[in-house]
Amino acid sequence: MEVLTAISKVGIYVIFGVTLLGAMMAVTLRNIFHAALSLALTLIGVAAVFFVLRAEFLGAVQILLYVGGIMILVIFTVMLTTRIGDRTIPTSNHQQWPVLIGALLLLLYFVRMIGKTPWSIKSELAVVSAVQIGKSLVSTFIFPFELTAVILVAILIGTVILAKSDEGEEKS
Amino acid sequence: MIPLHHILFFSSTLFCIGLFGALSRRHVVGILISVEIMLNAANVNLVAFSRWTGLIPVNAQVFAIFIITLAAAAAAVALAIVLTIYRNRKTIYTNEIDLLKW
Amino acid sequence: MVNNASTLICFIPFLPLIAFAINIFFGKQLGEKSAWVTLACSTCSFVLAMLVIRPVLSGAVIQVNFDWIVFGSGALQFGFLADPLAAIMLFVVTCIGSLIVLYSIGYMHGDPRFSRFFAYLGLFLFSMLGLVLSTNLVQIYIFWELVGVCSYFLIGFWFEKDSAANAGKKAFITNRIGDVGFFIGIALLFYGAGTVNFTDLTHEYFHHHHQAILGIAGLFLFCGAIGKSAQFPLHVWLPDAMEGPTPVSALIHAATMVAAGVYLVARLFPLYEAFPHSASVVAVIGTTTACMGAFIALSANDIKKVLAYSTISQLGYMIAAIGIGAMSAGMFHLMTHAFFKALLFLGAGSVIHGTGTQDMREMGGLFKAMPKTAWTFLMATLAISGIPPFAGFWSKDEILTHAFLHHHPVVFGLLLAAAFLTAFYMFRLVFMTFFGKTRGHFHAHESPAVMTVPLMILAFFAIAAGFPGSPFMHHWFQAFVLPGEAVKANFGLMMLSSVVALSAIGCAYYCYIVKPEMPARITQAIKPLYQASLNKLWFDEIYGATVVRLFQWLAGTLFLFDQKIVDGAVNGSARVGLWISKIKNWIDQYIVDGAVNLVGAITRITSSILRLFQTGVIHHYLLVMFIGILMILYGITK
Amino acid sequence: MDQLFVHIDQAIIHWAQAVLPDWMAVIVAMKIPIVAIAIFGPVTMMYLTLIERKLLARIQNRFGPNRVGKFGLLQPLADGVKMLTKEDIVPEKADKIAHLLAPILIVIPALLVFAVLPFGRNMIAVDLNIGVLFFLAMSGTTTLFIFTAAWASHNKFSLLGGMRSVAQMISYEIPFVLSVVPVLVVVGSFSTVAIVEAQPGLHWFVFTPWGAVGFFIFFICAVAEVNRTPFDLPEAESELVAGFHTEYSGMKFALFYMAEFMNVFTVSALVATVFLGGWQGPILPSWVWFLLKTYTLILIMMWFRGTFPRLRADQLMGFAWKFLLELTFVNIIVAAIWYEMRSPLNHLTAAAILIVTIIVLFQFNKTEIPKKRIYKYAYAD
Repeated sequence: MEVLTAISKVGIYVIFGVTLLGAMMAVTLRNIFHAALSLALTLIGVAAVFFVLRAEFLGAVQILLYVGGIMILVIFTVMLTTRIGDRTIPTSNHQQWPVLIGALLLLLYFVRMIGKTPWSIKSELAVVSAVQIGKSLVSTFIFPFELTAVILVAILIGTVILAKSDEGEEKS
Repeated sequence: MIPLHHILFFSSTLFCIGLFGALSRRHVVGILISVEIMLNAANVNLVAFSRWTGLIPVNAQVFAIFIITLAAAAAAVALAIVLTIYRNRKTIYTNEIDLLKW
Repeated sequence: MVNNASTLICFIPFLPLIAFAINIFFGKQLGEKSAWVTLACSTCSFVLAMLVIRPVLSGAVIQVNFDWIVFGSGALQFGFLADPLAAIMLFVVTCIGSLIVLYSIGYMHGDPRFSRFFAYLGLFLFSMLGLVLSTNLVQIYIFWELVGVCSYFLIGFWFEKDSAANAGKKAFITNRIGDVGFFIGIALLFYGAGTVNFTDLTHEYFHHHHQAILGIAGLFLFCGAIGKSAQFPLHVWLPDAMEGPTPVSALIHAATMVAAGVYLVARLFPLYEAFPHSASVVAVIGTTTACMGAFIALSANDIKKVLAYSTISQLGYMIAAIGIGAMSAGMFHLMTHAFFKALLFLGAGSVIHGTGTQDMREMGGLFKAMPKTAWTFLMATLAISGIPPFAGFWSKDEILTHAFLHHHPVVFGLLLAAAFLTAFYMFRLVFMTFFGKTRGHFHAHESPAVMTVPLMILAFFAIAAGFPGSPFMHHWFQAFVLPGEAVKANFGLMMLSSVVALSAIGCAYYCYIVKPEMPARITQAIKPLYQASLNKLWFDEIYGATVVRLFQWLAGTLFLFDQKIVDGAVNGSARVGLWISKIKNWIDQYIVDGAVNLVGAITRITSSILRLFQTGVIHHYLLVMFIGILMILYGITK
Repeated sequence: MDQLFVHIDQAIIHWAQAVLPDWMAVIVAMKIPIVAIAIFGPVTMMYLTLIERKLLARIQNRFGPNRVGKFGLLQPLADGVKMLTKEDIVPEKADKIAHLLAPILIVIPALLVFAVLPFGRNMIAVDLNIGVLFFLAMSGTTTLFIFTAAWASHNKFSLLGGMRSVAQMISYEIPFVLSVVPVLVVVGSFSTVAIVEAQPGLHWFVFTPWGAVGFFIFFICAVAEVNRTPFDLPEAESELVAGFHTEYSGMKFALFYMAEFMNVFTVSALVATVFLGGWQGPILPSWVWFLLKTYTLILIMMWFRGTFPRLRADQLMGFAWKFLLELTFVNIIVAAIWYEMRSPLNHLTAAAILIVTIIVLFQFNKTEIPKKRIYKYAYAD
C-alpha cells in the first residue's frame, strides 16, 4: 500500500507542477491567446488541487465558473481586441526585472513566514460537504449572499451599459 | 497526505507568479489574467486552511465561493471596460493608455 | 371587533391615496380606465368605513396613535380617531365620494385630463378622510391645507379658462387668510391648554381651566372655519369656485370640504360651550351668513351660483346652530345637507350636461326631456326647502326649535326668514329650469345611467336621511352624537316652519308660473334691494376697493421709497467704494499678487519635478504600490 | 442478469488479487471502469454515426449505408480507417499548437463525464457526491476547446462558427444548469446515484408537473449544448462552410466528431438519469432500462435533425433568455412548493402555476410577424 500512497503523493506534486507551469506560461507567453489558454490550464490545475483537498464542490464551481465563464470572456476579449495578424507583439513592459526580483523577495518572505508560524493543525482533517456550504450560505452568510446578488445585478446592468453606449456612439 | 506547508508554498508561489505577471504585463488582458491567478492562489490558501486549521471549516469555503463569484463579476466588468477602451483608443497596452497623467 | 376596526381604520384614508398614486403615474396608460381605479378604492374605503362605524354605533371609540414628533415631556401624535362625530363624517364623505366618483365617469367623459381628474379626486378623498379621522389639531391642520390644495387644483382644473384659474387662486388666497387665524388659534390653544388632542379637550377640561386665552384661541380657530366653510366675510371664494367641474362643486364645495369648517367647530364644541362669548360670535356670524346667502341667491341667474349661495346660507345655518349650542342639530343638518346638496349639484350638473348652458334664463320646460334628473332634483329641492317628511325638514326644524326654546329670538327670527327665502329661491330655480317653456336653443337629453344612478341613490338619502333624527326614531341621531342632550319635538314649531316653507313655494309658483311678468315688476319696485342682491352686496367690489387697493398703494409707496432713498444710498456708497478700490487695486497688484505669484511659482517648480512620477501608466503605479507593500512587510517583521 | 457487469468486474478483481501484488490489484480495480469507458465511449460514438445515417436515410426515404458488412454494420470501421489514413492539413497561418491541442482536449471532458453516469444498479465508475455538478462543469469546458479550435484555424468561417457556438452554449448553459436545480432541491444531493434512487419503480420525476417542465427544458438545452439541429448554427454548412471545424481534416476532424457524438450520448444519459429515473424500471435489468431510455432520447434528437429547420440566431437567443430562463426560475420555486405541500394538492398547484407561467411567457414571446415587404423601386411605373 505504501506504493499507492507514494504514487498519489507524486500525483499531487505533479498537479502542483503543472499548475505552476501553466501560471508561469500565462504570465510570460508573448502570444496573449496562448497565455489565456495557459490560464485555463492553471485554473483546471487549481480545480484539481481543490479535488485533492476534498473540496469537490468548490472544484466543480471553479471549473464551471472560471473555465466555463471567465475564460470564455477573456478569450472573447482577446479576439475582439486583437487583430488576427499581429499575434506576437512584445507583451511585457520594461520593469520586468525589478518586479521579478521583488516577487522573488516576496516569495522568500512568504516561505520564511510559513516556516516560522506554528500552525495549529487539527488532529482530524475537515471535509466540507456541499450541503454544509449551502446551509451556511443561507444562514450565517445570508447577508453577504444577498449582497452578492445585488452586486451581480449591478454589474450585469453596468456591463450592458458599458458595452451598449459605445455602439450608440459609433452609430451616431 | 502531504503536509500543510507544501500547499502553502504552492499557493504563495502561485501568488508571486501572478504578482509578477500583474506588474510586468503590458497587455490589459494579461494583467487581468495575472490577477485571476492571484485570486486563485488566495482560494487555494482558504481551502487549505479550511481543511487543516479552520475551527469552522465551512466558512473558508463559503469565502472562496464569494471570491470566485466576485472575481467572475469583476472580470465581466473589467473586460467590458477593456472593450470600451479598445473601441475608443484602438489600443489595449497600458503604456499607451496614459491619459491619467497630469 | 374593536381591535379589528383599529387596523382597518388605517386603510381607509390610504386607499384613495393609492388610487391617486396609480392615476398620477400610470394615468396616461390607463386612459378612461383610471376612473375605475379611483372608484374601486373609494368604494373599498366606504366598505371599510362601514366596518369601522359598526362598533362606533354600539358606543366604542376607536383610536390609533403613533408618536410623531417627540419633544420634551410630550409628543405630537399622528393617528386616527373614530368617535360618533368622525363616524358621521366618515359615512358622509365615503358614501358621497364614491357616488360622485361614479357620476364623474359620465360627466368627465372625453376630457383630455380625465385621469388627472380622478387622481385629484383620490388625493382629495385621502386628505378629507385624514382630516375627518384626525386625532389632534395639528394633524387636522395638515390635512386642512391638503384639502385646500386639492380644492385649488380642482377649481382650476380647466386652467385654460382665465376665470377658472383666477377662481382657484381666489379660493386659495381667501382660505389662507382664515388659515392664518386657524394656525394662531392652534398655537394659542397649545399655549393655554398644553395639548391639542381632541380626546383631552373635553367638556370637563374646559370647565376646570377657564382661561381667557382659550376663549381667544376659540375665536382664532373659528377663523379657519370661516375661511373653509365660506362664512361671512370670507365667503367670496365659494361662488367663484363654481368654475370647477360640477362633480367637484358637489363633492368639495357643497357636501364635504366646506363642511370641514362646521366639523372643526363641532369638534371644538366643548370649547365654545365653555366660552359663551366666543359662541355668540359664532352664532352671529352663522346667522348673518345664512341670511346673506339666501338674500343673494334670490337674484342669481346661474344655476350653479344659486346653489353656491344656497350652500353658503345652509353652512351659516349649521354654524349658527353650533353657536347657539345645538351641536347635534348642526351636525344633523350637515349630514342631511350633504346628501341633498350633493344631489342638487349633481342634478344641476346633469342639466348642464344635457343642455350645455348654466344660465337659468335659457332653460325651462326640461321636465319632459330629462325626467329622472327632474324628479330627483325635485326631491332635493323639497328637502332643502324643509317640507316634511324630507330630510331637510327634520334637521332645519331641529335648529329652529333649539333657537326658540333656548331663547335666541333674534337668531330664530332671522333663520326663519332665511328658511322662507331658501324655499323661495329653490323653487324659483326649479320652476325656471324644469317648468314653463324652453327659452334657450338646445336639444336637451337625459344623462347616461352612470350619472342618473348616483342621483337616484342620493335621492333616497335626501328623503330618508332625516329619519334617524326625527321624533319617529326618538331623536336617535342626536343621542348618538351628544349623549345626554335633551331634545324635544315641538309640534307647533314644526307647523310654523312647514307653513313658512309652503307659503314660500306658493309665492314662487305665483311669481314664476302663474304670472311670469311679476318678478320684473317686483324688482322695479324694490330696485336698490334687487341691485344689492344682484351685485352680491358688493363684496367683491368692497374688497377690491379696500384690501386690494390698500395693498397696491402700499406696494407703490414702498417701490418709490426703494428707488429714491435706498438706491440713492447704495449709489453713493458705491461711488465711495470705487474710489477706495482704486487705491487698493494698486496695493493688490504689486504687493498681494506678488506674494501669491511667488507661492504659485514655488508650487509650479516643485510640481514640475513631482509630476514626473505621475506617468499615467498603470503598471508604474502598481510597481510603486508593490514596493510600498514590500517595505511595510519588512517593517512589520523587523 | 441485473448485476451481470458487476459480477464480471468482481471476478476480474478476484483474479487480480490472486495473481498480482496488493497495490497492483488496487490499481487494476481502479482501471477496470476506466478501460470499460474508454472502450464503450468510442464504440458508442462509431455506431451512433451509423444509426444516425440510417435513421436520416429512412426519414428521407433512402436506405443509408448498406454496402460495408451486413446492413452496413462495418461502415463505422471503414470510416475510421479512412479518417486515420487521411492527410492532415494544417493552414499555414494557423496557430499550430492550439490547432493540434483543441481536438485532443475536447475529447477529455466528453470522456470524463462518463465517470459519473450510473449505467445500472451498482454500475458507476465514481459515485462523486457532486456528480451532476461535475457533469455540468465538464460539459461546460467544451466551449473553451471549440473556441480554441475556431481561433487557431485562422479562418473567418471558423471564427464565426466559434463565436456562435460560444454565445449559444453560454446562453443555454444557464437554463441547462438551473433546470436541474428542482431535482437537486427535491433529492437533496448532487450524487447521480442518489438522484436515481429517489425515483424508485415508476416514480420518475418526469411524471411530476415540475419534472415534466424541467425535463423539456433540460432536454431542449441539452440539444442546444451539443449543437445539434435545430440549434446547429455553429456548424451551419449553408452559412459557415462547416463552422469551427472547417480547417480540420483527418483524425483531428474525427476527434471532433467523436466528442460530439459522445456528448450526445452522455447528455441523453444525464437527462435519462435525472428525469427519467435512470436505471429504474420494472422487469428488465437495470442497465437495459438505462440504455433504453438513453437511446430513445438519442433517437428523438436524430428525429429532430430529420424534421426541424434551423433556427435564426436572434430566435435562438431570444428563446433561451426570454422563455427558458424565466420558466426555469418559476420551476425551481414550483418544485419547492410541491415539496412542501401534501400529496394530491401539490400536483394540482404545481401544474396550475406552471401552466399559467407558460401561457404568460407565450403571450410575451409571441412571434412578431413583419408586414409583407414590397420593394417599391421594382415597379416599372
